[in-house]
Amino acid sequence: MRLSNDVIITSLFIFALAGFLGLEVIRRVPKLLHTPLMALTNALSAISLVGSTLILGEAETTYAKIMGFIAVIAATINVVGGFLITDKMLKMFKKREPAKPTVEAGK
Amino acid sequence: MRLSNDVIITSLFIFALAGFLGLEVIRRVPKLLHTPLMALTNALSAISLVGSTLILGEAETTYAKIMGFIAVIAATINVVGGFLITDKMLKMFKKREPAKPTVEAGK
Amino acid sequence: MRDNLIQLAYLVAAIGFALSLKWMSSAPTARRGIFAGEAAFALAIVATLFSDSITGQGYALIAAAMLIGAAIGVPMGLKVPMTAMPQRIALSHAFGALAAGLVGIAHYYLQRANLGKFEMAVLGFEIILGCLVFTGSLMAAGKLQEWLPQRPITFKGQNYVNFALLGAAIVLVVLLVFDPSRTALIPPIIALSLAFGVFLIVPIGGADMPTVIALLNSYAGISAAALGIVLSNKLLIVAGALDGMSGLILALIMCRAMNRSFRNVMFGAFGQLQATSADEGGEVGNVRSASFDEAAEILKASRSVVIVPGYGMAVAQAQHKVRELADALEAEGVDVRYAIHPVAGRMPGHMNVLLAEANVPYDKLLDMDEINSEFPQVDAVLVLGANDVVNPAARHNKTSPIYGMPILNVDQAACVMVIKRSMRPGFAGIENELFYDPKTLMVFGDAKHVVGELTTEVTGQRDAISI
Amino acid sequence: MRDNLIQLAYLVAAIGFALSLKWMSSAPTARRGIFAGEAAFALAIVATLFSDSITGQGYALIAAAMLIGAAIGVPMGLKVPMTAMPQRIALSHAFGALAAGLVGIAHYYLQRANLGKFEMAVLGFEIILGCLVFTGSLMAAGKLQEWLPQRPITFKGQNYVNFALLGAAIVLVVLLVFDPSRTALIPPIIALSLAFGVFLIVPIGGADMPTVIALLNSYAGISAAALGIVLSNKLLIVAGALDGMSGLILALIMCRAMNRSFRNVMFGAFGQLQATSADEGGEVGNVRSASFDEAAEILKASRSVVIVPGYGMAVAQAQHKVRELADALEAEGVDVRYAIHPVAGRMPGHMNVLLAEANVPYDKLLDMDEINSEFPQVDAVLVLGANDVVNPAARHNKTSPIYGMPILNVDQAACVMVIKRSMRPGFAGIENELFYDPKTLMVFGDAKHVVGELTTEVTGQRDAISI
Ligand SMILES: NC(=O)c1ccc[n+]([C@@H]2O[C@H](COP(=O)([O-])OP(=O)(O)OC[C@H]3O[C@@H](n4cnc5c(N)ncnc54)[C@H](OP(=O)(O)O)[C@@H]3O)[C@@H](O)[C@H]2O)c1
Ligand SMILES: NC(=O)c1ccc[n+]([C@@H]2O[C@H](COP(=O)([O-])OP(=O)(O)OC[C@H]3O[C@@H](n4cnc5c(N)ncnc54)[C@H](OP(=O)(O)O)[C@@H]3O)[C@@H](O)[C@H]2O)c1
Repeated sequence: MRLSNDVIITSLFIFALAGFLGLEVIRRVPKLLHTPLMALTNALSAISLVGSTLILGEAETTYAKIMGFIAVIAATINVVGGFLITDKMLKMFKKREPAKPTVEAGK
Repeated sequence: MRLSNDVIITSLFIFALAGFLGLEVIRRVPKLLHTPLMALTNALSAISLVGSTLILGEAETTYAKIMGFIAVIAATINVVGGFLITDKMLKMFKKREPAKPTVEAGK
Repeated sequence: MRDNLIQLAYLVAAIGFALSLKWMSSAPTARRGIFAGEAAFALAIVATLFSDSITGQGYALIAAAMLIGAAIGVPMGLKVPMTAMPQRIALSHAFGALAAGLVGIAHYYLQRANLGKFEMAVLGFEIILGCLVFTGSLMAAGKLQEWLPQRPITFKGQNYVNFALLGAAIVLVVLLVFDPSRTALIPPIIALSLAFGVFLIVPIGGADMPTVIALLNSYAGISAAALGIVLSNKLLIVAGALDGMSGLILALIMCRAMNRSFRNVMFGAFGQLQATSADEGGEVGNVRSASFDEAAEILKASRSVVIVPGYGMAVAQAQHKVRELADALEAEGVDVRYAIHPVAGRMPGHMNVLLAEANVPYDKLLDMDEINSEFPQVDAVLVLGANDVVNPAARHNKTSPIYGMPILNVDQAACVMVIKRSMRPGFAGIENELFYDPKTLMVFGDAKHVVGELTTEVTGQRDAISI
Repeated sequence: MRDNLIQLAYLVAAIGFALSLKWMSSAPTARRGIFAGEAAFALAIVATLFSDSITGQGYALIAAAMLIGAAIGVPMGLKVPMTAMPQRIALSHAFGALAAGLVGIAHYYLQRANLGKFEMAVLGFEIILGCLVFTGSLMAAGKLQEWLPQRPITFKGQNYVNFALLGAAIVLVVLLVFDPSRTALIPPIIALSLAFGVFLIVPIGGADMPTVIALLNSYAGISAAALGIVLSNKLLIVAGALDGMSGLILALIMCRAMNRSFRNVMFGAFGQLQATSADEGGEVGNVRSASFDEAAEILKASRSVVIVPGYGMAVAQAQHKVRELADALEAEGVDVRYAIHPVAGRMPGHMNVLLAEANVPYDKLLDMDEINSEFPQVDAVLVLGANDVVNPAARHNKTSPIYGMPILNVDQAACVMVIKRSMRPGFAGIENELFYDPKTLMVFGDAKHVVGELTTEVTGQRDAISI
């Protein structure tokens, strides 16, 4: 499916707008959250899972099937792992609250 | 030229992204500059000049010509006026600097 | 090929627009922002002119129309006084909306043979918006210019009439969607939308116009975006979306700063003098007024003075005189600052623009939040044609229409001097107990005149001494 | 019809991604951000599964593959200790890149008959990026996990080799652009890119890996966007662009905080022990070291203590013990705060995550800019496995490799205690004159152990008194 010029231009438009938007929102993430941010974007970068799924789903040739299969596995690992890590990290961020019993034990 | 569904989706994508981007950048305009901002966006809203120009340029029927003609005039007024006003306003914003002679006169 | 280049030019222009708005986020970069916007706009137009569908005669017509437009627009842009800003913006808006509406209509007539349902729906929406913004903006400009009565014009069942108008227009559009060939429906749609625009604005008080203008701006943006969808022109979509957002946000900010809802602004018919106003806010007492030299003495005697400008300064165009007074006082070693309330005046940032025009450096203009905590340390506050924004009723009088609106706590300063022409109320049309506060001195007269007098008093006396 | 719904779902998902990043801008909303991201991702996948081009067998394969992926991914996500975060992210990256690369390759084989020039160019670019990010991330993970030597592995003319590899790959892609049917060119392109990924990372010191990971993240994003362009899938484009930006910005922030350029990070082979280091920074003298109870005494005696955690705390996994020490001290009425240097540890925000894991409320973690002015009022600073980030050489020693990097001015506090295992240098491989400062006390030992001892000293003694 040869891409029409218009489709290409469209893609560029969307890329430019999304990039600009990304710049604006990410610049404002505080240092405190940079590691979670890395983890999150890492998970999002697995979006190629959409592509992999289609490749695998539509695959006729064995080649395509194998490649698609591996791709889906890999992408899934990335997204699942990525989100779990981010979630785990953020669960830990708390505002000041009464010291924990575990802590009292230290005394 | 009936729009293909894909073109419509594309338009929605671009609209959504641009809107989000607008939200992010405009939220950060300080009160100090709200009036110039109004003037600027007013000028930008004259972008329909692009549309008017095409209508007028491609017009065959007299109807179209008349409408296009008026449209181009109106849009041009809007954009020229809008930018001039904004420019004029912003020229006035200055950081602290040595008091002006005109001011000394006041003493 | 050439078409691709045009599209790329549009892409660059779109980014340029976004950048120009981004650069408006700080005074030092704002100029750059304007240039970006202008450059992007120019690029877009030039690119459009290259599209090969334009006929030879077309070019001639375009050139002619643009020249006429410029001939009208340039003087409009250059001659306008800073105080007439709001109505000028409204007017220029009307023209933009007119253009958008006409393009939509023309597009319908040219394409009606092959319009898709969705396309027709968007087109109809666009035409309605264009028309109502056109008349709406004209009304707004008229009210601000006081060609029309400032106060809201209301009659019973008004809102029903409005919704009836809008509803009818929408119904007709729906009919068009099902059969775009029903050309006869277009004129009534236009008529209804134009009428709606008028009736929508008439019942809104003149002082609410800025909010209205911001809203109309946002509508204009959305209609431009709709046009972009119909013409599948991505630049129009982007610019429209940016505009729509900007207008919306500004309107929201204004409403919040006035502690009022959209509904209240649009349908509240705000700004009629309340009959009750006189006997509001219990502690109405007798008023102490001061002569010019008394006032000047107090100002000179104080270490720190805060000037609170309001709509009155705009009306009197007193900003230059104010700057002179401030300079004179600083020459006396008095520390002078300005406290700017977010909705002082009649536009967001109204006071900032006026004072900037008078060469007041913008780092001396303090936001409400910055200054409010400091008033107790201030010796003298000069309230210059401001009223609602310093009305303590907003803090404690639950019955007051401005109750809950954050205000400048000038009553915490050692001494307050209020310059206005009379005891008449301001935009909100309510009494201001501040004027009856024992520590308040009223200095009656036109702001420009009074401030001028004060300046001569201050300087004059200094010369006397320095002899 | 169905396809439109899928496209709309993609639109919603795209906005969801943007929102999730937006909500990362403050700790309270961050969780919501994650949920938005997860929901958007789920929506995107479900929508994709509805596309009617997927065959019955396809569904079976997809299900199988996803299950396997989840079976591997879940434990990876749950089991990872906080200290292994960087390498874990790198690893997970490698998988993502692998997927992206494979999709690109598969797309080529399926579509090679009818690929446009532009399409082919983008596709080639995408394949190169995917492959190099794959091996690059693996190398990074290896170095961080210390399966590979941390220190940069360098040989003469290395950069030439690298550029040769990349150049060759690009040339082959260009050939493909002119004739996409040259299938034979794909394997070499892949091989070259994979090799390039390896050689690109090998010469980079282990401690620069976080910067590298951020960069690779940005590449991964760009390749996803490229894939989106080729498949003309708008969601991929948006997500890719967002990622690309994020990675780029993080990498820039890190470089700036280390006061180094991209070039220096990528090709500087930073982090080899400098031979000269020993005789650097003149005032090398003899070192005062303190016993645990001395140190504990000082801490208890002080009104305000600032803890400066560094990479050592991560290595020793001492964060929980630190929290206990802090609590014990606070029980003694000591005011304890944490000073977080932007590049303390080996990841941006590394220390914040570790301390958050130990339930330290994040409003006790102060940025460098917040705390630096306050050190003169601090009685005791506890430098915990930090080194470069408190090295005064950065302020005055022009010859030092970290000269110009903003540091925590702990040497302005009344007393500095440094907990580390030896006199060995940190990541930058340079001497730290702070350790020779007369007001500095070294407390040698593994951070976890030492802090534990200090806690018992502090608490133990209190019990003694309270008897
Ligand atoms: N800024 C915005 O965006 C915006 C938008 C919509 C509504 N508003 C509303 O506008 C109001 C602004 O408050 P404000 O305190 O600035 O103005 P105000 O409350 O309207 O009061 C203005 C005062 O200035 C006096 N004045 C008028 N002409 C004068 C002259 N030539 N010389 C001296 N005094 C003169 C008037 O008293 P005399 O007649 O006795 O002289 C009047 O009391 C607020 O209620 C706000 O909600 C603002
Ligand atoms: N955060 C980032 O994003 C990032 C990215 C790239 C590079 N970097 C670089 O990493 C460095 C971070 O500085 P830093 O001060 O945090 O770390 P550092 O300068 O690398 O120093 C860490 C110190 O901790 C000590 N240590 C190691 N293991 C220990 C243990 N188990 N117990 C006690 N002490 C231990 C080491 O001394 P002993 O061996 O004597 O114990 C070492 O001197 C900076 O140079 C920065 O440029 C940071």
